[in-house]
Amino acid sequence: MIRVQLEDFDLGLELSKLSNGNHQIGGMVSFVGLVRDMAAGDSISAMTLEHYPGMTEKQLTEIDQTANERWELNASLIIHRYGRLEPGDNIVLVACASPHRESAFDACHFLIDWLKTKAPFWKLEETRDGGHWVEAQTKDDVAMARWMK
Amino acid sequence: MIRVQLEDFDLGLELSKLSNGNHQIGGMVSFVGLVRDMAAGDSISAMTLEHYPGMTEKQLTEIDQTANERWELNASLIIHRYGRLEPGDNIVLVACASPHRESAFDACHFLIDWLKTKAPFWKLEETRDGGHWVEAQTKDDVAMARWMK
Amino acid sequence: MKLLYFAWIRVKMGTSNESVDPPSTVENVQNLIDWIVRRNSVSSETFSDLTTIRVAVNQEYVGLDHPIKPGDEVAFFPPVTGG
Amino acid sequence: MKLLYFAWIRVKMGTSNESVDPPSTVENVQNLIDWIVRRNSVSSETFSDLTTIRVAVNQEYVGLDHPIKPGDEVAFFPPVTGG
Repeated sequence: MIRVQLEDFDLGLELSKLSNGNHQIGGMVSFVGLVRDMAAGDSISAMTLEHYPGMTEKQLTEIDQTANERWELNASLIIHRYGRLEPGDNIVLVACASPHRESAFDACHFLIDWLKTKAPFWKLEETRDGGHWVEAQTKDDVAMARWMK
Repeated sequence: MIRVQLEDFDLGLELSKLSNGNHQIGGMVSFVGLVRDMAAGDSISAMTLEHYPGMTEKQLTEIDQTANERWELNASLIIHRYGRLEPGDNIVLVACASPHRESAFDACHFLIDWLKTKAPFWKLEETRDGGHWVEAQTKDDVAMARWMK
Repeated sequence: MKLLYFAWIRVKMGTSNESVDPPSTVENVQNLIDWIVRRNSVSSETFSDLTTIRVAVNQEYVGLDHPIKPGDEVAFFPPVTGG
Repeated sequence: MKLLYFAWIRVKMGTSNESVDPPSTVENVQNLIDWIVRRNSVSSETFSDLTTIRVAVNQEYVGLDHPIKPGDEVAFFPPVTGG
């Protein structure tokens, strides 16, 4: 399941809904991305996440489907926020439940790596000297490339 | 931090205490292991986790320290339960917070892989034909070997 | 045809979207960009380095040789930085 | 010296722990096992296949050649299956 939303999410509640008393689940892996105070040396007061409504949902749904085709999952979840976020705020939650821990780890890792290079979000950081658009990082492409086969 | 306990844990609460408003955290990865209904074909009604009080805490502390030496972590947590558990119950929680997602993923994965081969716990499964001790799996040794260097 | 701009492309273009009606000789994304940049200096500056720009047609990533037709939604944006 | 047994080893031995006072010729883990199994058939059956048994001295994993001394806590258990 995927969700794109302005408001924060309740991690405990979301993970509890994901496992949902399913006794086939052996392991559940989650990743939460948070706004860091320091990115590339500047002190960040806040950031604004812009996205492409419509395409975002489409891309996240495709990524989620791909993960469910590649791994044996009982359930999966992607929640991505947009709008203005401050240091310490949640940005994204990715979680996968599987009968086996390796599948849960790999699928969760895959989802965040792919999301980072495919989901149409852009970060505008507010710094002391104004705002600047975060540049895409080569290491994210490298991270995604691992999952190509 | 490590904890060995009879009672259940509140995943949302534990993860919230782990991130604890630390603005240096960029990513937090968690793994939860749950009792599956089906292991190796038999229908499990429950299992009992026996452990070695004292050595368990010592081993978990060592594993946790090793992870903190190998990766840049803001915080890490291992909670392992013992006693009688039923399908769907939580067994173990491992969580790592780091400035970078790769470190959080690797450290969390490392912790559960090492714990599986080093922490002195033994599972006694109750099945229709009585109880049997779960046998250690070669694949767990293989999973741990990945982290040797 | 609807054009969408995001992030610094939106800022440089001074708008998040516009409706255009390019001539029928504009058959693919490359043709469309060539047609856009000929309109004014803001457009030509924005699209001066295509390596920094990604394109989606009808919300799917495409290459410069992807065909376009009236009614398409064509979006231009920098490499994504979410997550 | 305190001996601890866990899981099926505890069940087979019929106890979770015992205090023993082996002779001074028992200098390492292998000597201790040899001394234990000579005591009775239950012990010799339990320790018949050492590949299925792990040993910890004072709560640290050790090999069969690890030295032991009075006051040590020596634990025998199968490969672990937690997590």
